[in-house]
Amino acid sequence: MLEKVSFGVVAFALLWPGFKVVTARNLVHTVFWLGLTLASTAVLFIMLQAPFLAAIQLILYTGGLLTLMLFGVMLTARDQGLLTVPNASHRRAFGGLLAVAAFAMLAMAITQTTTLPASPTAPITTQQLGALVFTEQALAFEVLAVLLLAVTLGAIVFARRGDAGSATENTANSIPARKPLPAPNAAVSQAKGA
Amino acid sequence: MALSTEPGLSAAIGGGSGSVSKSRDGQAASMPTRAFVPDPYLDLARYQADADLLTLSFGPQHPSTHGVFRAVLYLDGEIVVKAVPYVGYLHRGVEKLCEKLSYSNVTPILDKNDYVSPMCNEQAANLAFEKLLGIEVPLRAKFLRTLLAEMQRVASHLLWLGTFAIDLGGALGGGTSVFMYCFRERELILDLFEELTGCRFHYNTHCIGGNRHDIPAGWPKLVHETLGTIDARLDDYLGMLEHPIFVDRTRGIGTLDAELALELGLAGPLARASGIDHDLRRDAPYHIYDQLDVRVACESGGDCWSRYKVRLDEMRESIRLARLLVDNVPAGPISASKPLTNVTQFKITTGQTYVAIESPRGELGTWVIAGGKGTSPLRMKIRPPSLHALAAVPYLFPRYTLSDAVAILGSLDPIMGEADR
Amino acid sequence: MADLLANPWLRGLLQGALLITVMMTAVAWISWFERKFAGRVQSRLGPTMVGPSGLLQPLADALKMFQKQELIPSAADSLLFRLAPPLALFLALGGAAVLPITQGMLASDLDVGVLYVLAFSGLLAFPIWMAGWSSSNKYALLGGMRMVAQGISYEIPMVLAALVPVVVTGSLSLSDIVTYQATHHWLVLWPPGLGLIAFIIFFTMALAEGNRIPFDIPEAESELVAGPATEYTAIRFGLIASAEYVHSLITCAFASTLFLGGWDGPFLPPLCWILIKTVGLFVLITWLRWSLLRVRSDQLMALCWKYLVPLSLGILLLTGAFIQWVG
Amino acid sequence: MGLSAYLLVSAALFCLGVFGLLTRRNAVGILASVELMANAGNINLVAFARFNGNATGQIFALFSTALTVAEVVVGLALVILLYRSRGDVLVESASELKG
Repeated sequence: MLEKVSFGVVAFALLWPGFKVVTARNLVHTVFWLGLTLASTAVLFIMLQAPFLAAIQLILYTGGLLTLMLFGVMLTARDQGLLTVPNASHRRAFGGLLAVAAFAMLAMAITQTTTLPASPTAPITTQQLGALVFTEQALAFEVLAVLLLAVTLGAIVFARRGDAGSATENTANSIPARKPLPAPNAAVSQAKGA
Repeated sequence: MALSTEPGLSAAIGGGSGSVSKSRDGQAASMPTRAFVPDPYLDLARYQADADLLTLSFGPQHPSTHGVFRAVLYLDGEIVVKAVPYVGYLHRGVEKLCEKLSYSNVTPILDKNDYVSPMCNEQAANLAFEKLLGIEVPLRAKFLRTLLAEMQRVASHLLWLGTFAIDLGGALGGGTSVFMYCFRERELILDLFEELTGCRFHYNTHCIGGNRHDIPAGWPKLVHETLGTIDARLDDYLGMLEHPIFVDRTRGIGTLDAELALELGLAGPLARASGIDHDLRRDAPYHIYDQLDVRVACESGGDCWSRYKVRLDEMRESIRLARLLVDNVPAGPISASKPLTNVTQFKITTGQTYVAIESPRGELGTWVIAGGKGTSPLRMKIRPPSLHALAAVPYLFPRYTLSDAVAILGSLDPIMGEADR
Repeated sequence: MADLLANPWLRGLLQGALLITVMMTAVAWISWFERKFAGRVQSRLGPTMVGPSGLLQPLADALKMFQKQELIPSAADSLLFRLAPPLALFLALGGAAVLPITQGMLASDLDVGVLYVLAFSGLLAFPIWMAGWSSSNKYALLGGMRMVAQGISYEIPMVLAALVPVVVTGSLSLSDIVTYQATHHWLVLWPPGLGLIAFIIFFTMALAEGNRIPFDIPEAESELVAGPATEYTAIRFGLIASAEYVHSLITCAFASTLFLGGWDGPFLPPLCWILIKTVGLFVLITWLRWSLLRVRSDQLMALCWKYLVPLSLGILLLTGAFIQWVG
Repeated sequence: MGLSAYLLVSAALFCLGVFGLLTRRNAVGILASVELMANAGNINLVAFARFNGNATGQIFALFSTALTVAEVVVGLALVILLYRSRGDVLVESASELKG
């Protein structure tokens, strides 16, 4: 009973912010609700006996992603007009229909599949995970590392290009270079003369 | 000084706590005609095109504007692209008020100008009046005035050091500790002033012709003890301040050219920190400074660090001078004029004069035109060093971060009571 | 009663309530201690008026906070503005759940305790940012942006330094780490040298995370008035302020658990030892706070990215090598 | 709770993401919707791992988390580029395929 109630609470805490993510007008609110969704997912992971993934979800997903999103919002939404773009109303009916249809289909598939395992097995320990990453999945791990490197470089290249462009555009009215300080003695005579 | 605000700029100047909208005004980023740029890494010219700047009203009510100074900062992220200073929030019309007051009544009003070093205000005005009246101040009064001026300089610089530490370290941290120590020591000097004049702050001790209060018994010994204590404790502050964080926050920050300093009419510690070896106490001596060997502190960096160094050296030099003076005060009368019985005692009908002294903040000048009925100045103009220091703000702030702007403003040591008058 | 306690949910609830009460009481007295300490540092007395030597001052402050009028700026984003302070306190308190206070005495022995504490304290940047952004005040906004920008800088060296004990003990559970230290060496001394450097990196970055001088860059009273808390009044301000104290306290307990042996120590009972270590580290934080100046945000980022990230990575690698070949 | 309950929640989250993807006009909003969908996928992976007793599911979720964050990095870099060239972040603006 208690388990059902708590699952219901977590599911609600997952889906309601999820709903707000797609409907909130304000972009910052969107990011905030997304953060709540991701945090609730971490709770769901704990209920699924995957505490390591829950912690990773909190650190990497919620922490890292939220930071990124916030920077994205703050760098692009300079005023309220851009911060609160309404959703495309003409696509709302279509999108809603499609989403509901997709959900109906998925729900039907889930409820009518009889071969789903009914009860959970022994929980997977963090040690098991660690061993797996560095043995069986080592290649995937390495590939992921390469991908992350590529992403880092790509993001730097993307973000820098604009900078370099605008800096070279306006060299005509740039400010003259700083003059060196006059020697103290010269300044004295100048000051005394004045 | 390029303080004029361009048309259209005022629209962009928002309040500090208004909406978060930012200026899209193309003019917002135009720079003062001359910019002395310390760090070449930021190309200010690009902001001519891209004016998506955050307009921040820095002051008049802000913890570190040293009173009611206001600067409108145009920020790109943390970096100040343009700064427009606004003064006048503390304007009380002191100079106009002086035209209504008799010469002997002007002194207490001027105490409120530079409220951190009131002695110097009194000194500058009374010197001018005495010059117009042709009164020769007795030697004892000259010594006393010089002594008080040097002690005032120590007190003033102590307050500056404390507030500068707060600017760098916050009101809830190490900055406050230095601030508390500096105030503790400044209190000692104020105690001495209180014993002499009966007041801790607005002394009204200088009068035309000399001084109002004579040295009480045992006072010189107290001066010796106090200044000795302060001299010893200054080393403690240095130990507390001169660590890598302080050095990184001040060295190379807010570099002020000697040329710009001259152009803006800066004097005093600010100019001396920029390599201009100029001190009125040595170069245009008044009182008995011509008999003293004033060692003028001078640095060439022009940055916050140099200004800090200059003020510290000045403090030590002032302590030395004060201890020298207090031993050698000659006997004699402390005033050339009779005790005041009538406020219209002094009459000057013609003539004008300008007298400048070296206040702790620089050249503090008083220009008096006598005339009218002769019992009060026809016109009076005060040249406050703080106002000239604030003129450097548009040149010093850009290209530094907001944190540096606070440090730079602190190092300029403006007193708004004096700048606005 | 006994069968009520057997229910894990009710027990969790009770433990949580107890933990929150203990933490908030501790925060009250620790704030009194800090003010007293600051007073001594600055050659003044600190609070003296309320209770014997000002001991009841935190109570008076709390009462004052509750009584004061709550203001919400008309331009503020009401939802986020209201949510930020409780969220900050929640995230700050969240870390306390897995801290082993003594042997077998902890609210919940999570398999991944280290990650859990790091996750909660790392998320603390967001309520601060929310507070800053939603206030619709430019100073607050700048403070919030500083917090987020600072957050991604300190997080990496901090996590890497915290991984050194994990690598040595081979466990992410805090109670395992303490048990290892009780039976082997304290991790600040082991691996020799490396542990100490890791501890220093961790502690420095914890200062940045807790907005403590010299890294209280988001709050920066002399620059940003009060940073993200500028527009907050009354109890909402109190919640933000106490969140910072809670966070500092939990960071101290966390650091002493990771590096200083937790409840391990001779003669005295374990509870005393963890208290002594936590309070000792808090005194260190306070001492630093009242004697140092503030660095600039770009200086902090340079410190983190240029020096501490490579350094902590190197420490981690060397620790791995040490474990493999020496110990 | 049975596996189907988790799967239903994840399906609902996925469909919310689909809805957001179709109706959002702001590029950052679209990225957030994509995050919802990825998150729903992660829940599926972890749930199946729990009920099948197979640790690889969790490993997949771990990798997918890292991948999604990487994807957001690139996505946001593109959004910022879009903003720089267009002055806004509406996806309509990006419909012309020239700079």
